[in-house]
Amino acid sequence: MLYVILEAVISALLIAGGLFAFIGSMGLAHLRDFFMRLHGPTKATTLGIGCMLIASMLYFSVTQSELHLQELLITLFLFITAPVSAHLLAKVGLHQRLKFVDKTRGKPVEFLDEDIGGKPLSDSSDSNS
Amino acid sequence: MELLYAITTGVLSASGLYLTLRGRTFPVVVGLTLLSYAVNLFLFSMGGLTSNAPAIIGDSSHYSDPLPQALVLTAIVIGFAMTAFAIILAMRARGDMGNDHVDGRKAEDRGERR
Amino acid sequence: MTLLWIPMLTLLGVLVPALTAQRGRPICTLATAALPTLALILTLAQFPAIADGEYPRVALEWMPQLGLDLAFRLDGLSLLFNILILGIGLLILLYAHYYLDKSESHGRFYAYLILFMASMVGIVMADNLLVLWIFWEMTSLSSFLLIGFWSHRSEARKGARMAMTVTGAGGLALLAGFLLLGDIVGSFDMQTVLDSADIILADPRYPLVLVLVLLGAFTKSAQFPFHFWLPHAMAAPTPVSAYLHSATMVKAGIFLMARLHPALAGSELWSALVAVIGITTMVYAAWFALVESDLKGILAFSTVSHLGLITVLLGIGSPMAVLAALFHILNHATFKAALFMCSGIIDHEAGTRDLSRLGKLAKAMPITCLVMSVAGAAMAGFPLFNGFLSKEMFFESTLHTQALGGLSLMLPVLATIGGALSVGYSVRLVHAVFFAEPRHAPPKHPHEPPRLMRAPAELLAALCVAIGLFPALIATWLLAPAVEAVLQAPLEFHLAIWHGFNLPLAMSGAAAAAGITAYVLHRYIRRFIRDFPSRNANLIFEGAVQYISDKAEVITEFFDNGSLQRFMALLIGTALLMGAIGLFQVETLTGPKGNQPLDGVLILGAMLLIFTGIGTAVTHRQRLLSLIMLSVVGLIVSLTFARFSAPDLALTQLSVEVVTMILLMLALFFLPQKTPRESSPSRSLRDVIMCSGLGVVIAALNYAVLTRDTNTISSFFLENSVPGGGGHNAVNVILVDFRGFDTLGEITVLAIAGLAILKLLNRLRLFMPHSDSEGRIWCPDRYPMILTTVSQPVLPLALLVSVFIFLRGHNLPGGGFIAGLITAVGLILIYMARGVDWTQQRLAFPFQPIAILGVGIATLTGFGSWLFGYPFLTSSYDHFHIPLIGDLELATALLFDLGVYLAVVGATLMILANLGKVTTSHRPSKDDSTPIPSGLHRTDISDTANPNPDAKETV
Amino acid sequence: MMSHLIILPVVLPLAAAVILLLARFGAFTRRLLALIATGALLISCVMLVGKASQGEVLYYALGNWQPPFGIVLVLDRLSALMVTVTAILSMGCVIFACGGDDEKGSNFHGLFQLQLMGINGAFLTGDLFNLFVFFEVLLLASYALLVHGGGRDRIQSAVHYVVLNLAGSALFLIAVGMLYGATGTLNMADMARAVSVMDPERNGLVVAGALMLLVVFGLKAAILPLYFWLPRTYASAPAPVAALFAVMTKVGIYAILRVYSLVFGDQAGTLEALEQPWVWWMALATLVIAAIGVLAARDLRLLVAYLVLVSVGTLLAGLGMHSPQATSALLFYLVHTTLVTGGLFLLADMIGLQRGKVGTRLVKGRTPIHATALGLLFLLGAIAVAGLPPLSGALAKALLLAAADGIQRAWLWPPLLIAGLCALVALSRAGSTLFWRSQESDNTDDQLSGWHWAGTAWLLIASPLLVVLAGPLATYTEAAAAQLNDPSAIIQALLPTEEDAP
Amino acid sequence: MLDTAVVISGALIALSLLLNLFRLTRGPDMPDRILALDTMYVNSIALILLMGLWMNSKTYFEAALLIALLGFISTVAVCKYLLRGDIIE
Amino acid sequence: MMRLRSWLPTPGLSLLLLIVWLLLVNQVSVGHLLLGGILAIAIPRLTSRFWDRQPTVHKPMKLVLFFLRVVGDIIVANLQVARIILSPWRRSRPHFVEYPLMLEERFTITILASTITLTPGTVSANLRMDGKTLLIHALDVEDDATLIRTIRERYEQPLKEIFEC
Ligand code: NA
Ligand code: NA
Repeated sequence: MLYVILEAVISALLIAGGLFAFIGSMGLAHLRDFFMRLHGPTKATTLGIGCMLIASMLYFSVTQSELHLQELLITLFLFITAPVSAHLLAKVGLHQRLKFVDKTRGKPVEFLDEDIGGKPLSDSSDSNS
Repeated sequence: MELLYAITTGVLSASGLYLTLRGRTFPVVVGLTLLSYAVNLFLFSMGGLTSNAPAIIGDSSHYSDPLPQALVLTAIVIGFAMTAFAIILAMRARGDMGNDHVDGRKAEDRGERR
Repeated sequence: MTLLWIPMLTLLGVLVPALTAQRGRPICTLATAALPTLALILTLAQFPAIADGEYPRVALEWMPQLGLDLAFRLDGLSLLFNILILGIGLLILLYAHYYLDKSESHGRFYAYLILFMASMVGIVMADNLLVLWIFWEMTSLSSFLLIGFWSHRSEARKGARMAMTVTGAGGLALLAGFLLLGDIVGSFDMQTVLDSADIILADPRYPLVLVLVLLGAFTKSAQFPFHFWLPHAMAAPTPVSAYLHSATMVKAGIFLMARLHPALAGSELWSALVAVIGITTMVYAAWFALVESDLKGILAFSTVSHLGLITVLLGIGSPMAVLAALFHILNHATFKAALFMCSGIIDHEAGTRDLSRLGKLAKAMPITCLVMSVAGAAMAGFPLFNGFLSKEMFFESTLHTQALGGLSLMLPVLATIGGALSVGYSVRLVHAVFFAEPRHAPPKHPHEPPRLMRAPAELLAALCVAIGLFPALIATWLLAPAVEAVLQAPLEFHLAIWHGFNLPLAMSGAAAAAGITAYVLHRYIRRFIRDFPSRNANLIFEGAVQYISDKAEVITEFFDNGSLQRFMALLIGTALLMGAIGLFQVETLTGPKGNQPLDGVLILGAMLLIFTGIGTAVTHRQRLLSLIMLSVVGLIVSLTFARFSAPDLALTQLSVEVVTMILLMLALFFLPQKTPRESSPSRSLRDVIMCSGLGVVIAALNYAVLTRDTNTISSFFLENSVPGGGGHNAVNVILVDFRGFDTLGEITVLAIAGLAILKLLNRLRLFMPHSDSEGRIWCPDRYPMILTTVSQPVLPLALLVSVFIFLRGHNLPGGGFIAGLITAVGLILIYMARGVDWTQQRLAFPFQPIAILGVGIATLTGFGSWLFGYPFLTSSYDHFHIPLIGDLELATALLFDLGVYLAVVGATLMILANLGKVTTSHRPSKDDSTPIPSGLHRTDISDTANPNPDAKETV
Repeated sequence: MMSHLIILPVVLPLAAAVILLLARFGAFTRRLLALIATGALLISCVMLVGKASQGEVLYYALGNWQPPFGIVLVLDRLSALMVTVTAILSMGCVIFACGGDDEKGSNFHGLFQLQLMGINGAFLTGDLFNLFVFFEVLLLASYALLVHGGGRDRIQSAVHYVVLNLAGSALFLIAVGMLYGATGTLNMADMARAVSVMDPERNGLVVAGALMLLVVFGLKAAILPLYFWLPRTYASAPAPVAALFAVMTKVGIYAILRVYSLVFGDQAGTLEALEQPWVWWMALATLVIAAIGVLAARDLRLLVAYLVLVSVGTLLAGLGMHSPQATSALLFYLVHTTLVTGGLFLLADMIGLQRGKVGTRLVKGRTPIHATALGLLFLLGAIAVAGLPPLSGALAKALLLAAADGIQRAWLWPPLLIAGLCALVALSRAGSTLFWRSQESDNTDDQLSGWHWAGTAWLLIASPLLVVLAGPLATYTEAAAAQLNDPSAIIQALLPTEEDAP
Repeated sequence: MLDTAVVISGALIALSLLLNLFRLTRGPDMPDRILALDTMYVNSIALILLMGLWMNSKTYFEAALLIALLGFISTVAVCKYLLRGDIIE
Repeated sequence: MMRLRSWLPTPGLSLLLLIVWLLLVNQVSVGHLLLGGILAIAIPRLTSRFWDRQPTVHKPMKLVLFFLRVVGDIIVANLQVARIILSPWRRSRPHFVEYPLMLEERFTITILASTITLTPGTVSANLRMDGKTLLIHALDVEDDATLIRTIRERYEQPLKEIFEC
């Protein structure tokens, strides 16, 4: 019985994961400008992967009857790295002044003048002292 | 499955080879890299296509052929070294010749020579 | 054994002038003469034996596989020639002592001369066809050096090359002929060949052999139509001409015909070929001698003509003809050498050899005049001189031969014409120089040369008279063994000064009359021939050589047009052809194993690969896009590896993929961002067809193998992985143990790549665009802060994962290579996030030693097994039980894998970090990067002063 | 140590390279180490020849894994001869490089030793994939050495050389894959055994693999139509490297000889000598084109490069004749041509150094300072390479010509003899231009050191020495050819079967 | 039930990859393509996990781990290239 | 204590590495604790020179809470975004928002930026070079003030307390 419930949970998680991944990719495919498309994969996909990781963790913990938490690592790594990709991509989008939909509000200086922001933030070497 | 696999190696090889026939160094290097992917797939498959039987000795009864895998590993590493050298040679050639044509000459020069 | 000393002493003589040249010319000349004199004495010492019909031989085994023995003989023929070669050679040496200018390098000249002498001695004494050929070609070489001795003169250089080319070509034909001959006879031994006439004449290859051998002989002896080089060889110093073109080199061809006479001459083909060529040469050259105006030119053509005469005699081939030929060889050598020496004296004293500027020299040079008149009379064949005797025998022979069948009657007629011309030019030679009025004044006021310079010519002239008067006494002893050697049987003969009034004498008379008439009329003749365009053989030859080499250049450029695209197309085309040939022999493509079922993910993967693979090619002109396509291919390939049970491969491919991408991105910055359209549509179509062809072949072969089961050696690895290699991951055990030697080579390749790239980066001049392909100025944010910060925890995590992957590799997917790449990528991320300078300050180690250390550790692991008496790279492992911790397995393979790890880290960083470094310090900073119109910023980095650029890497 | 003798030609250079590259020595120490290492290599190679000439096929099982499972190095007369020739050649190159070429860029000696390791490994290995690995080692080392010192020409020719060889490497992998897929093994002797008992249904697969492999080897050997990388590459390489490259084409030729004589020897049934027609006809065509190239060359180095190509055509023609006599002859010729063309590359560089701006171009230039000595060496080299007596080329060529049989003569003799004539014409023209047609000058800038002279002389002296030793060498090559002609001996030695056991 | 779920999930991931490929090909701008590539990497992790579940094997886990740890570095490199040209400066 | 500091200059990182190691090997044994411990000490020492300054966690409990909140937000955010993606007829209101940063340290700013990216319909698009303004692209917001306030309260304040006090 427990196994049936667990199997149902794992199955549900898997399908949910697949769905989230799919939705993310759909966003990437059909949202209307680059900055909007950026949202899809960075979030939906992370959750999709998360669901699958949990499913995998459960599955192996059950079938091999010992706790499998390795999948947490993947989540950890993704949490660390995914925002960096997104951030840099957005920076590139701004740098290339990609078109965005007209209804977007806010007029960031990035689109007006290349040279922005003044002095770079000081390095550790002097902020440490 | 085998047919599809073979077609894929064929297509990748053909694409890579096509690129190696271009006149500029960068596509040529990309082509060589693509070709090496194809060749690795080819070499890998010489031990047959086996699902879910990695050559990790355990309690399983059948394993994939580990030898082609080891060969491909070696081939990947060597391919990487070669790609690295080739691409930097391409940079160097551009630095020395002033253009990135594989024959080290500009388009107008070649027009004259023909 | 004494026999061996004759050629060897002469050959050793080459060193004497080289060693004594510094001690002044007299000493050098004397010293140089010593060894040839000794050789001559040794030769003469053999005479009694030869006279008894014996001939001494010596043979040392040299190269039995080729049938080549160092074999010499001294029979009558060799004896005759040896005396000529060494005797006249010594006279020439004496003559040259005076002839050469003080400033000229006599040592070099003598060395060449002796080398030539030795080669000639070798030819005439060779008792093995191949030995003969070896010395034969050596005469071509040494004559090249001698003719070109006055190398500052264009004529000399050209003449030397021409002689070399013609005689060299003949020598190659001769080699072919000899090899065939040896094949027919089964040996290169001279006597065996001479005794095998029956076999040779019966062999279907005989005509070919004959033609090839005669080609050799005719080119050397300047027979028509190969005569043209000889006059141009006159650019040599006169001693050379006197030696090479009277007594020796040109006689080598004659010698060859005489030597092989027993083996080859017994056919109509021989007579026809040899006699016709000989008579043609004789008349043709005599005509040119008559109209030539250069003193040495006349002598050169006359030489050709007389050689033709001898050739005719050998062609006729009757015993008397052979005797006549040998006699004329002797006579021609004496009078022609004398004539050359005299002409040299005249040239030396009067400063010119042009007949129109010479004349009336009899008063100034009475003795020379006398000598030259005697020798000239001998050449003309006037009675009482030696030339007369052999000429009479020649006429006699032409009268009695049937060598040319129905056309044999032509021979005496042509012989008489030749004789007449000979008289004509001889008379002209003497008369024009010493008695006629010169048309222009000579450049110098002539007088007699030094006494000893004249002496050789005087001696030879005296011989001409002596032989002419007492032939039986002086020549018979020499000729008898020679004739016996040629005919391979003794011949009874009597040389006499007078044979009574007979037809030959009448022919001589007619020739003399006609000859003198011809000389009288020769001005008109000359005027007549001036109307014909002159054909300078030198110009024609040089022109031909030039034409051929120009054509060669055109052909070479046609094939090798310097286009890599063509070379690649040829390579691919060849591979396609070869693969297809194999494919056509595969009867059924689908093997017995057949296909496994497909699933959706497989189809998807294949679709992705095919799409992005083709996409990489199609988008190649937008380079970044092409690169992104490529990296999808890489990703799917690694998924494919995972799908088909190769986790190690998947991991490796993934990590290599990242590094490759970084590398290509780095490079792309310095290369143009886009490829211009270059290939014509037809070229692209050709490429597509060819590449698809090879793609189809590869796919078909792949499919054919995949659908067949093969019994492989793999089961051994699977069975022995744990018991033999101590690891559960068979792939890793293969890599570090079963085939560790491959891996050692592979990390060596990586290390070399690093070193090679260092070389390429040295003094690299870079093109750095100040804006991207769309013209946007680069973003000022060099090190985006978020990237910088995130890179900090990623590095320790990457290192931890490296250790994990490294340690588990032996039993589970992983290993040193992947671990090394992960470490390297972690560090590269720091480089990207923080820049070279910042990172370099904190990386306290240079990369080259790390890479090399890796290779070193792997090698040392290999050596380690020697200590235990096992072959290189023999692994060993053991289990240790440690309290609390449990079982621990230690394998030497792990040490080897550590080497792999270090090599990978070192090499990868060496490549990427150095590449990154090269660019950075020279990048125009934002402040000074005012847009440059060309759109490129070119920086010249020079650090040649430091031969080891990696040294700067250490901080 | 004696039991490990077979692997010394591989690990000695490797160890030397590691030491050279690891520590920061001064130029003197580096040279000393390089000379010692090369000397030790030479000694061990000579010992190997001694061992091999006893006639037994020996092998060294790496990691103590017996064939066909592990990688083996195989010592027979042929491999011993090849490594020895390489060692002799490399000695000359190293000596010459000490004259200053080694300091024109980084890590010369280390890379040079690695190059030697690659070449020797390729000569010794008995495993097809290991051959690939050593090919890559020697290729990458050759790339590095080729660009040593830099310069436009070098870089340009390197691009062609590298790209073609990378494509060749890919093809190599496909071919090895095919052969593994069809026969299930990588050890060449085992492959030979497998081919002999194989289901004929698989012949096509083996043929495809073997012929593609032939393309790869043909590319390395520089056979028509794959030779185009060679002239410019060799002409532009630094002299000691170009000289060492003289043995690189021979690696390709060796590989053809080794693989096809063993795997497709008489036990291979219908597949026997499947490479023969291709090699034979293409070799003759190579010979012709190369001879034309010799005539066309307007630069001494290019001329020598085309002469290398002539030697390739000659050697491969010997291979294509497919008889023990021809094989023996080609091995004799190989020894001669490798050393002499190597020496000529060195000599060309010396001449170029002395002629100022015109370098090795065949135009009027200033007289070299040491015209006599250089001229003498040139004469020596030219006579040898053109195949004129009394030097080794003549004997080698005569041996090859004599080995031709029947109709082969009609095809081989004319091109081979005419190629010799072309060489003669071109070399006499080159020599007369370089040494005779020059203007006097007060050139006192002597850039030649004793190292240069010693290195060049070391190689060129080989030619007269080979004449003296022609008998013993020919005996050796004859025995080597006989050994090659009997692949079952190698198969027996590596894979003894039960019934052979006493 | 689990098998069905794996198949459905796999199909969804496959569709996702196709959508990613569409964006990668279509662009229109380079950042879009890179974003698509990055997403493909993440979706590959899902695919690998599914494969592990399907085959009941943890052998492939490290591949997923490696993509999570290193996959973004390619993206970083390309972005850095588009921003600055020189990715290591 | 001093000795512990010198042995373990960055206990947080070391702990993280130890946990990661145990997760990697997927077993808790004495051997692996020992090996993991060694690595957890050695690796930070090796890589310390590549750190600007390692953050000190002042309030560990708050960090855990913060973490849980973020995870929760991620789930919510995903649902929101999914809704937007799946309902193209619903008009989204994209907005570029300039967020004035209160935080000062690079590390905390990075955490904030990452959190913003991972959570409700926002992506941190550009951290300006002066480090004082973060440009955020929001997929669907009413007005920027609300967004700024939400971020400030939910994330920036807690972060400030955890790391920068
Ligand atoms: Na490997
Ligand atoms: Na491994």
